[in-house]
Amino acid sequence: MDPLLKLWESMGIANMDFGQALMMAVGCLLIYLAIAKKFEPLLLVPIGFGAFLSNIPVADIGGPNGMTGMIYAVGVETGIFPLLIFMGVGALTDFGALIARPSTLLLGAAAQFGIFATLIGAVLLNFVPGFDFTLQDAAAIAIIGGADGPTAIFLASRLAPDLLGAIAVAAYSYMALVPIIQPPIMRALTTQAERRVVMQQLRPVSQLERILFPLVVLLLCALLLPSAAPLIGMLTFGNLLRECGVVERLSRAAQNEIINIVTIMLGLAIGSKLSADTFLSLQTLGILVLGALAFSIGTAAGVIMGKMMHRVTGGKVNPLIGAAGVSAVPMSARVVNRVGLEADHHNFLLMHAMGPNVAGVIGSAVAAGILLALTGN
Amino acid sequence: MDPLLKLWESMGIANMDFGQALMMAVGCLLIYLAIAKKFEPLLLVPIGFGAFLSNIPVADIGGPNGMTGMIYAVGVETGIFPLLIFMGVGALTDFGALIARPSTLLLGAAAQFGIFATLIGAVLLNFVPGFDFTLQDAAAIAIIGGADGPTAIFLASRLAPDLLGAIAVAAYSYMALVPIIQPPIMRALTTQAERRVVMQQLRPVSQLERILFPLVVLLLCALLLPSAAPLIGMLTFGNLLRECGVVERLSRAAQNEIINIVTIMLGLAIGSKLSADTFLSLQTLGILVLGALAFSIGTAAGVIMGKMMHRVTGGKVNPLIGAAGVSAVPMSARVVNRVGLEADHHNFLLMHAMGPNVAGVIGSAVAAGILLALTGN
Amino acid sequence: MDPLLKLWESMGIANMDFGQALMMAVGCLLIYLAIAKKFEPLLLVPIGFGAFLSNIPVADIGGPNGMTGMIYAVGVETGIFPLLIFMGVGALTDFGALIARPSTLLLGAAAQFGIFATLIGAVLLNFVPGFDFTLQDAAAIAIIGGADGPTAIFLASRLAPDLLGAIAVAAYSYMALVPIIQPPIMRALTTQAERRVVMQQLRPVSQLERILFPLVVLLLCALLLPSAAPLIGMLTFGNLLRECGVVERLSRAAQNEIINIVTIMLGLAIGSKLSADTFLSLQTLGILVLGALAFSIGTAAGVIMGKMMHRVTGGKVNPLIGAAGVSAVPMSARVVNRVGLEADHHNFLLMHAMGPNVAGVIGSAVAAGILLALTGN
Amino acid sequence: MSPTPMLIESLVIMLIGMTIVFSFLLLLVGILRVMSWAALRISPIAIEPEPMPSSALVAAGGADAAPLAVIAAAIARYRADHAGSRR
Amino acid sequence: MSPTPMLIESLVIMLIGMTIVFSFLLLLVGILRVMSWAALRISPIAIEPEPMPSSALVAAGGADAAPLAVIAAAIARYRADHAGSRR
Amino acid sequence: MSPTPMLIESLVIMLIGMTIVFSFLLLLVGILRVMSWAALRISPIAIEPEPMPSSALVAAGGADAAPLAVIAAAIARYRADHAGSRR
Ligand code: NA
Ligand code: NA
Ligand code: NA
Repeated sequence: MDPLLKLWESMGIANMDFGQALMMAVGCLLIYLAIAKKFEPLLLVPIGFGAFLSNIPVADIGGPNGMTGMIYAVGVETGIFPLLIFMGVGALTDFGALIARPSTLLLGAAAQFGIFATLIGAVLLNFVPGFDFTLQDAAAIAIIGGADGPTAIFLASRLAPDLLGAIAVAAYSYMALVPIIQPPIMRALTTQAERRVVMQQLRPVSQLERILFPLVVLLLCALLLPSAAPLIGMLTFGNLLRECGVVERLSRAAQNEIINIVTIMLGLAIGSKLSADTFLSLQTLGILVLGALAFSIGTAAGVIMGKMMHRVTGGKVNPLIGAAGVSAVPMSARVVNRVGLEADHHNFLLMHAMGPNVAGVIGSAVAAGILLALTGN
Repeated sequence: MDPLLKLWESMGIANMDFGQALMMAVGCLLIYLAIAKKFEPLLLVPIGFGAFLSNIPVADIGGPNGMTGMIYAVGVETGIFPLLIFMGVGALTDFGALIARPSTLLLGAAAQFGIFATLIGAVLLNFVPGFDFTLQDAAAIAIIGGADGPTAIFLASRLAPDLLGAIAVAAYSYMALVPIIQPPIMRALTTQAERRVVMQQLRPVSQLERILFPLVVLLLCALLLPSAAPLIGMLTFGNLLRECGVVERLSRAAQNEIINIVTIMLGLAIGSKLSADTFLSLQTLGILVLGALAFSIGTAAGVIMGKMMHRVTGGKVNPLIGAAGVSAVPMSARVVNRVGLEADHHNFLLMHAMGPNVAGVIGSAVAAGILLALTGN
Repeated sequence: MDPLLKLWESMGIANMDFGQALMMAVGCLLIYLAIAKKFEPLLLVPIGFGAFLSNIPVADIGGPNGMTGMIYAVGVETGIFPLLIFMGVGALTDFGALIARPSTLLLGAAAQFGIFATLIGAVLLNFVPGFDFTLQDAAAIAIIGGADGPTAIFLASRLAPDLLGAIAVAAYSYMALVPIIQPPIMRALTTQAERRVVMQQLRPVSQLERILFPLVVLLLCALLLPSAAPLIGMLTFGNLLRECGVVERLSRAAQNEIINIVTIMLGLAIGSKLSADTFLSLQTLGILVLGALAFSIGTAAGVIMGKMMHRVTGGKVNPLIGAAGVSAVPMSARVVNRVGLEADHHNFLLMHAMGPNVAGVIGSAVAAGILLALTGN
Repeated sequence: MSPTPMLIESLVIMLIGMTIVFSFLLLLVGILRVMSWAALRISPIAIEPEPMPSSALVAAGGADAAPLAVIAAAIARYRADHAGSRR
Repeated sequence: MSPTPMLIESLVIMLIGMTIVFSFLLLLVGILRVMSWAALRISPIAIEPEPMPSSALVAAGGADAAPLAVIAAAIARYRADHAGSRR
Repeated sequence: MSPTPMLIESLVIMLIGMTIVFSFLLLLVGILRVMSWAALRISPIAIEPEPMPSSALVAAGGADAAPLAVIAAAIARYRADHAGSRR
């Protein structure tokens, strides 16, 4: 009978291929990790669900006329969504610790070594048969080392849209894994004495400094590295809304309504890039390996820079706070605090780690700008 | 004088045709019903106002360059708005009663008979001179029987955009009229003894069940009926945000910001489809008659299935709760409760009617998927 | 070396022209005025920041593929953003004082003389070498006299998009300067005795009147001046949401989420029109001069009409409240109150000035409609 | 367009414009009076009978942050203060 | 399409449609039973063990403003009232 | 591109990249110092003079829901606790 056949042909089980089934399982896995293991649930629940939805056969929800596909085109292809999230990050972030001790910016700089080392790593993988990353691909993969979701999504959507799904998943997964990845590296590179260093209290920061800070950062970025201007611009815009004290309404909108709405949409949209043919490949495996490498190298570089600052300052800096330079705000600052407490039960490093932590956000936005300027077309 | 003439020619009274005036009156009537009679005001105030605005002569606000016309193109033609509302519905709905007693799904299934009977009705109307519904039109009209606003709008925007205005108005109006339409049917089909049946308390539901529920529903939908996947997908996504317990921010955004903003926009956009040439026609009269039919048949089918479950379970099920299967959440559950209290002043059926009520939402989304698969192109 | 050169060529300092540097400074100035001088910070912080961002060399954030440029295309070119803000204004405005004393509408009418006088002024400027405003330009500039941000942006985006940046900046700046511009004019035109007039208490207003008000205003607009219908329509829609009492959720969304989100986006988008070649010109100087003129003439016309009503009513009307007719809600009503208190320390005019103040909003939307009908194409 | 005819056109626009603005708002005054008269016949006792005197409201001032919200807030506060006996 | 074949087609759709709706939801009944059985084995003590009796909830009624929110609110209130001893 | 020249290019990018990152942030260190010095000259008494010691904040922990909000909340709470005497 005609309609019965029509119906059967429209059924999922009649059309599902193995890849789709596997990707639906991947979506469920991400949801499981998000809920049960608290892996960055704000992003991974929508991404996982988006992956599930977008891989439902026949429905083509991730396609150009499907819902997640259209959201992708409007919000991710244009770069608007990650930028709006970055505005929210700026509005939620207190840069006080960084203003009080600007030298921690160097820790945020050092940790970006993870990014560039991964770039080399991705290019080296091309010597392995089966891998064929372009330089753009490699740069997009490298940014995972920035440990900063919106930056990674922004750069990947510009340089390697096909890899966006895998890169976003890797970035958020490793950010969730920071408490597991970082401590052994931190312990291996520091002595017990170094980990016990008690740091000086941070000085108070005036409101004027807080207001000038975003403008100064943006000005420097505009002069030196305009390719990072969208990212740094929205970050500092959000922060200015927060600190200027006269637009409370807008600051709240950036911190809540906008970031929440956009997070839902962004997650679903990223899910639409988690299709079997791009995700279930050797490439993804490579990306996951490189991502772990990136976080590890970034952590190590940060800690080593911390040790150098420890020496140069005559022992005033606890090298552990260098690990917070990878950003992964505020997870890595909490990890620093925890590892610090292991060494001395009265040594709270959280506020001190906040400086390098937010410095890492700026650092990886700068690195993203460099990669965009040097590999983009 | 030239500018005076230009001005006169730009005036509303110089350009208004009778149809526009009548449609502005229709808009006012909808606003009146919404405010004075509490007819689903959240939708009918914006729809009524949108109809008024879109029928203002010269301004062409509902046209392709007008505000409501553009909102329609972006949000309704793409299907995004009803889907986002459905996400909000999912985030606002507690499926606990359904999980505790899955058998009430059958009541939600039976009530969908209203949809398919109305499909026949719409086709039969074609034998009356003056009516000329296509099969797509008939399917879009039939979905009114689903008693579910976003589903009706989604399906109508896909199958019969020209009828969208009338269908949306009929759907929300009859949902508001549920307290008037349903009770006589419920009383006619049940005995006093049946209406007095006290049901067993519902068992508690664990959080794990609540989390698995949306995933299970979506998986089944993906396997069997992918054409319903956008609707079921967003409903279950919203519900997962609500129940998973780790994304409170996103759940609140879905329940408040997103659904409120989208409701305003959706209402205005639907208003743009309430133009004289499509709304002031015999078709609309037919749609209104068929809509009443759909609700009545759906209610009757639900109650009859309730009676069957009453017998099969040996009197454990109060047949009245079958009427809640049409959805019209939560209006029809309240009607069930009220009619139940008439028969026995101590018999509160609200929680028991919640199961079939939310089952009806799933049921009509499934029915919409079937209609889409069988009549869509 | 190739990449170094590529990097240098991508640097801001290597590409910045003088105009961009100046416009970045203008952006900073606007931010300074907004924060330090409380110049309408809700708009001027985003506008200033948007100007800074959009003038960063190389990044081209204000261009067709840049973020602020895309937001402009979606939200301002279509007129949607100013209309949504106007909806929020409607939802935030209590028209009770106007309903209680409708005659104050005449004060709101008189103050629109500022608009039309400025139109003449702008055309006269064409006799000065270096100015070459079209009639559309002149109309867009004239609307600054309406002292109403969204109306000015809406009209300018329709008639003279190139001047939009300068017009928006002038409109908001002068609205912020109302406490400086208005008092001398008010004192010069009134006697001490007039300023001391104590006005009669306003009668209470019923909810029914509040609900009918927006519909009556829109109906009149639809019949007479459809070109003002988008503006008046959204204003009255917002007000109906506020007053109808059955859509609390939507009213809150219009007053908070929507207006806040759109304000951020609108500000950034306007910033994209603050480019050196259009803003750093003699025209802008002309616009600033004309804007001051517009506010002054509007104030004077309002006060003079106040004096006439003072006489006609036998001294019941305090002429000062005429100054509130320019709108600039609620700044000018506060200024009236302050100048009134100078004359008599017990004479609070705030509530009485509210009537002309909100009348001015309607008045300038009407004037905008007229300009659109007579000069638009 | 050359300045002089444009000047004439703008003068005409001013004349027509102010006429329309005044006509429109005068008409609105009349319609609002009729509306209020009718509304008070339909529902004679005002649902929200707060008198709005020239009163303490002013202290609310402070020319800042959310201009429009200020009115709303001030009036809401005022109503709240004075409504206790009625609601 | 002429009415008569369309009528036949719509009858077929009704038949298939109701069959699928029932099959789908019947299947779901089964799967939900299995799911609940499995879920209660994995985490035997319910995390939110509120019983949902036929109770006082109804007073909440009042057919208005935010239909869907009402359920949510009612249940939330109910949980809040009854949860004191447990959470 | 074949792997080897790409490797060279990526090494160059690494070199340049780390140089720029360091230069950029080092420059920022200097500028921030100047900015703070100037800011404190203009408004010498800090408006929000909370010292930020290594303190009790940590209990706030619990690696969950809204990562970024946590910092904000923690700091806000901290300020609230310690600001009583000043504001
Ligand atoms: Na980083
Ligand atoms: Na239904
Ligand atoms: Na005005």
